[in-house]
Amino acid sequence: MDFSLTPEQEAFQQQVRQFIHEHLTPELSEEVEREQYAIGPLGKKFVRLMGRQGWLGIGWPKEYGGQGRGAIDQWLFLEEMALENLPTGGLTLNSAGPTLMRVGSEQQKKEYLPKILSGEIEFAIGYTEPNAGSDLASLQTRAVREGDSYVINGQKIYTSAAHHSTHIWLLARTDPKAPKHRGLSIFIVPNDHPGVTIRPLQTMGSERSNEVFFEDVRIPAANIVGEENQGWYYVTMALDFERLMPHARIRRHLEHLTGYAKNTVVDGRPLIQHPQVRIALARLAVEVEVLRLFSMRCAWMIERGQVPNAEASVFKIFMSELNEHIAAAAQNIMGAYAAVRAEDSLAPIAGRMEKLYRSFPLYKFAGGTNEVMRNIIAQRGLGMPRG
Amino acid sequence: MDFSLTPEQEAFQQQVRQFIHEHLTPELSEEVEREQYAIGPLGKKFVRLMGRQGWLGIGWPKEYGGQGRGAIDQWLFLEEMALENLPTGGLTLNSAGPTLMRVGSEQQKKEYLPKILSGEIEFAIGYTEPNAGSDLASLQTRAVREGDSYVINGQKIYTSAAHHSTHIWLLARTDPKAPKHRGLSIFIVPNDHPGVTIRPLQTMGSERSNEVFFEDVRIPAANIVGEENQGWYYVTMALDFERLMPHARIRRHLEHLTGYAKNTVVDGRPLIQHPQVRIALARLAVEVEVLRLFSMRCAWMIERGQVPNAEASVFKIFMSELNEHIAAAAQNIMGAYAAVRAEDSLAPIAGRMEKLYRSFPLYKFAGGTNEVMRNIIAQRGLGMPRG
Amino acid sequence: MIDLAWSEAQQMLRDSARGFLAKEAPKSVIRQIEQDPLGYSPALWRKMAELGWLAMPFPESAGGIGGSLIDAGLLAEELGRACLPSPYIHTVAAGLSLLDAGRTDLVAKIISGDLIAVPAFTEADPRPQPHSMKLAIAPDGGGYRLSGLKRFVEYGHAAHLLLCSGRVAEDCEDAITLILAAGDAPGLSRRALATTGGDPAAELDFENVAAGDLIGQRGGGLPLLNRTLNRLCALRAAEMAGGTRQVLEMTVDYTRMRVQFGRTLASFQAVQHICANMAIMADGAELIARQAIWAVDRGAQADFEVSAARSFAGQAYTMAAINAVQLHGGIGYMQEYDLQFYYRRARAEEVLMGTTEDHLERVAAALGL
Amino acid sequence: MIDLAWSEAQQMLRDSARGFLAKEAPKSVIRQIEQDPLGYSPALWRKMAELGWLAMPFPESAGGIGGSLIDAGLLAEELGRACLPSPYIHTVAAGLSLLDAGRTDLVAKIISGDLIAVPAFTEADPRPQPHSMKLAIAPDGGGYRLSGLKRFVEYGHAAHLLLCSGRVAEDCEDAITLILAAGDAPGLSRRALATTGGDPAAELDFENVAAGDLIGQRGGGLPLLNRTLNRLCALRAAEMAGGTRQVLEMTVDYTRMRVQFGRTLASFQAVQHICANMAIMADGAELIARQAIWAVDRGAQADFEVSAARSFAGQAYTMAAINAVQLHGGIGYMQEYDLQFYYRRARAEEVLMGTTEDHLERVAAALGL
Repeated sequence: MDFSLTPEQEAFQQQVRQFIHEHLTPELSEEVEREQYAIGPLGKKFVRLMGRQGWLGIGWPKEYGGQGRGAIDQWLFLEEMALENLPTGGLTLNSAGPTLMRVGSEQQKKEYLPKILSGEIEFAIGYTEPNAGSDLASLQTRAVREGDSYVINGQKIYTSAAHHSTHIWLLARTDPKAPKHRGLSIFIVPNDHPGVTIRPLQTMGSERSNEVFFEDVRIPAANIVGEENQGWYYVTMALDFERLMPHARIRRHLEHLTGYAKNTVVDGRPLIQHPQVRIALARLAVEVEVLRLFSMRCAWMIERGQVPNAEASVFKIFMSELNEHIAAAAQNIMGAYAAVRAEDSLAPIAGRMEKLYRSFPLYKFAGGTNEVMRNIIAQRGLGMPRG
Repeated sequence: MDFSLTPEQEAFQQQVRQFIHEHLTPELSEEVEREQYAIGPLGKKFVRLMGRQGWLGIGWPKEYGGQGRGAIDQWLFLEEMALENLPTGGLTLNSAGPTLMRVGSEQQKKEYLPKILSGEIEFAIGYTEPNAGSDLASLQTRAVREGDSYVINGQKIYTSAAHHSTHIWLLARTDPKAPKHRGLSIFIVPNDHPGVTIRPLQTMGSERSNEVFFEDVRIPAANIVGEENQGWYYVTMALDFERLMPHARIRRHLEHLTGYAKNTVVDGRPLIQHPQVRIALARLAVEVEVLRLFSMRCAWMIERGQVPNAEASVFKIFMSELNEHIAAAAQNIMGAYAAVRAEDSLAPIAGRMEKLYRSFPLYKFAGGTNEVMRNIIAQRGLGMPRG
Repeated sequence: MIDLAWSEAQQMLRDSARGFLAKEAPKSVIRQIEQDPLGYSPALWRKMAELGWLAMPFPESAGGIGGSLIDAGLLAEELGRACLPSPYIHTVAAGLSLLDAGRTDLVAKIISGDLIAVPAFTEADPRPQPHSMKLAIAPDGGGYRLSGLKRFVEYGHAAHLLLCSGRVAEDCEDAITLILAAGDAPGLSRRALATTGGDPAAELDFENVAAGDLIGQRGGGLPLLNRTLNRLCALRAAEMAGGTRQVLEMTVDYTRMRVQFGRTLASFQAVQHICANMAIMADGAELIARQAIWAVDRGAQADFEVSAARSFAGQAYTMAAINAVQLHGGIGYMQEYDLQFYYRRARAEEVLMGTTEDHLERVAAALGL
Repeated sequence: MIDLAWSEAQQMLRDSARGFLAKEAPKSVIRQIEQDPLGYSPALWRKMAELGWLAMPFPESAGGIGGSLIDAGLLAEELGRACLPSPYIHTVAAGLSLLDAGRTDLVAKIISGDLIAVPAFTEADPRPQPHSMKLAIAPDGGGYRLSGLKRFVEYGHAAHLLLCSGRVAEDCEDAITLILAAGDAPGLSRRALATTGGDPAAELDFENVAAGDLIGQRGGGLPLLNRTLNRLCALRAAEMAGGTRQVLEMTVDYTRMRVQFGRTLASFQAVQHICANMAIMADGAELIARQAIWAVDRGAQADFEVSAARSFAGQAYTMAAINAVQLHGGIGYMQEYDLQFYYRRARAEEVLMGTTEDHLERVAAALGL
């Protein structure tokens, strides 16, 4: 039972901090705070910089230009980046890239992997459809083989990265007669391909998301990833690459709220001295610590060759509900000021808590609803019967 | 929209208070607190007294010796009694009695109704079995017709009143071949009948409950209530008589806890002046008020001829969870003293909060589990689909 | 006599109000209102006046319809269901207090729809408690001048008339004075804050502003301050109860229609249980809000009923909105879908005019704790 | 290097401990112990000593096995799973502090199973914070005499040796002194309180009791007090984590077996979701408790880790126990069924040696809030 880093890991952590310290400008900081999940011009520049300096590939095998670092190192990296809300390449690096390594053609590996590593290529994940959310396998976007091409028709929704990515990593139905999990395939579609239309969706959390429409989009057959009709299997496999999840963004939220309580005087003394405020913040600090351990547990399991499954769901539920707890505590601590938006000069701590209230619901349903996650914990973690 | 009592109702409420004031001795008070749902010797005396003075039958039709009062009057009565935790005849009065009025034979009405009203006869409800809880209709106790008798074999469990009642109001299977809801019948079985064995069960809440075993219990065929195989229908019908539920017991719990906070000095001032204690108690007071309104709503619906269904489930869930909230708040407010049992001289407020912690679970699963209650609210109240 | 149902006349009022709002205040209109710096729709306000909504709670002797606060509460529930930003509850609360002070002249203008009057009580410490109200009221000849800051005043930037609470320096420490100020008075700077709810709360900066009339006695404003607060917060509770109910109904409807894994969402037990929990809160909010309005209408000392209602309805609305978004998933989170209006409004309403905890503290005080 | 698994040796220890407790401490034995005024089983205590459990955390130089607090934590988890009342964690915590103070003589007796030593810190205000500790320590010749009250001292009525915290009147205000007292010292009245948990907490009344040796410097007891508290509370967190896990497993097993409406309870989505919530809390409690023990074992300043663990494990255990009873229904509520031991113990452990809120306050202090 050991909770400490090795000296090498500590040194690496220092390296990451040093890198961030050198390159995190106030302007970039401001941009990432404003853009959230989108990546603005400075963010793009920063990603390219990371690419040049090799940071994007720290977890990739050396044969593909990565550093071949273990999961703990990757986790430490993600934690430091998350603390500053910095982009890390996301699913392009952790999902599309590794999938290409495993099942992509030689041509695809040559074409995409180096550019992913350098930050030039970014994929938007095109899975969800208006009628295929939790029940993803019921998606209806069709890809029909015609000679050396596939012709794609359909619609994707909540394609968050579509407007700043270069390609769509598309899941489409290639065999409508097969059982619904069996007839799906993955394709790479350039965003600027004829017939692809990206339409903005605004969320109440002020994130930009997108709908993507495919109208007779004809792509070379070589753009299929792996084998035809194996898409569901690849998606599932890719999920296993995504189980490294940092907790530090929430830690930072709590630091901001705690700072507010230290610096705001009510009834003649700082809020932090009011017992109910102290208890509320302490409770959140404990939950953040538990979340850190859940996050560490996933990294540790991957490091030793296991796939966190129920454990990843535990993290995800706890993380999303902790966001909600922080937003709720902020309301009690900040009162009416909790409702002032960042664009108003009166907004304390840059409106972060106001924003958090509007955005925390996202975490509870996106990336697998908490209800589905609870099913996973019960069925895979506790061995209870499948629905 | 009116939340006030009529002058007649207020006068009646005063009458009830007067009656309680005259007859509630400290000894009785102490006994009901100790015995909880069981009825001790003083409680029995008190029930007989109520019977003599006509209080047991305030809601019964005049033709059966009752006062024929409306649901609001009955509710006011139950509230006042609940505040002092006094027995009111329970299911004998509200379930068995009215069922007999509707479907009992003339002989049964003559034999039982007057004695129910006088407090001489009390039924224990014998429905639940070890393998038939929420799914009551799957019960296995058999009643076989043999000539002029029925012969009963089987076992009941959690028969709370069995040790202080005079009869069992028994639900048993008379037709094992019929669909499970169709082959059930209700019987009246005297507790002292040969073949009936009552065995005590102790609960962790310190209530006494019972198992009742039936071994070749031969009762006259005339002891069947209503028609054979109509038992499920009668049980369901009787549920409609039980939807008058007072809230005042919880109000009294909160009064005790609030009193503790007023009278206990910590860090130089009464607990009630500590902000987190004030907020916690105020929150509970609000919930108690909401519970009162839920209780009032059921009474009002019955008064106007409606059957509260989802509304009764709303009350039941809220009531049971409010007990839990009070027990949880007590832990924070009282600290280690919350764990001292009544029998210890150190126990504050007579160990009520300690006891509440041990007994609140009962309310969450008994009388229909909260899960079943939520199904009812969703399906009957909100029109969502049945399982 | 206990009667928890709307009267027949009230049911008609409710149906007509719901019809009116469905037709005149669809979400497209609300979207426009949220974009408009004014923060409400004068055209709709005029129509509401024509429908008699503003006359509703005022006695016939003051030109009203002779309804009660209960009728206004019914309308507040419908406004909450429609999620329409409007200074209705504020103007009703301020108007009834002006009536208490004998200002039938002003009430007449409110009834005709020509005067929007709102309470301007909260300041930099936005708890609606007297000791946080520090607006300086300085005697100046026969009148008074106002200096200081009001903050989080709902519709304060658009109102014609502000019912302000403040203090005269010479008066004893806990003396509150109520006084009017014109919305366009020289020296008064007003700006709408950008808030979660999109319903406008304003910051009002008084720089030696010539005040209007005193309302009630100088230094003796506390009882009327409290009555105004009770009216406003009871109506707010009703508005929140309406929003809670609406959000629940939208969610049940959505889950009955949305199919995943070959079944409607509504058929999943987990979904049913979440909806059941929402229903419990919605029922509780409705009952306790209606009781609060009834108690205020009766003229009783109703601090407990009102703050109990406001705190519970606040929790109910937020809880329901959060769960509604969860059960809707992605679509419920989109700006173009209607649910987000309720989600944002729930938060804003839960913190304006006192947070839920502030009202719990008021409950504690009312109970003598 | 991060390693969240037990070592192979620890797995063997765990398996053997679980086997031992299953055989020697079934619920029938625990039922007897709860009836016995002594509150623990001396026979089992002796066997635990023979198994080396008491030697476990002590270095070989002191006659121990040279394991760590982590091994003791593992055993605490198993004791929590078995729900066995025993002064194990108290004696380990007190023993390690006696070792810190160089008292290898006493440690040797602890290891052999001949000496039960427990911390006696809490008093009438039962928060385990220095300013609530007022036991008067009066110099008397070469020694000291003790007067005052200790309350909620777990196993205080049965222990041979009490590690007491108190104050010498002449010392400065915040000086804490640790001092020993024999359990059978003349003038010391002891009685076990009747508590929810059935695990004995005692009231100790000191009337001019001749004390044993000082532990550490007079007036300089604070650091060791804190270290003892951290050891005890970290082990308590582990015990609670074990109880939480056990309650979860019992519930999953029960729901997989119990059939209602023709299906196992475990197949209902509502049941699965409740169990999933219990699992989240159980996992969190386990991780944070183990981290706390690891941190204490390392000798780091671990107030945050320990009180975070204790507060979270407390919430987890209570939450799990409540939900376990709910999913069991009637049977889980019966005195004769095993679940009630855990349900009662969860509450008692959540309030002894500081409530969850007391530990949150300690978290706040540790974070410099």
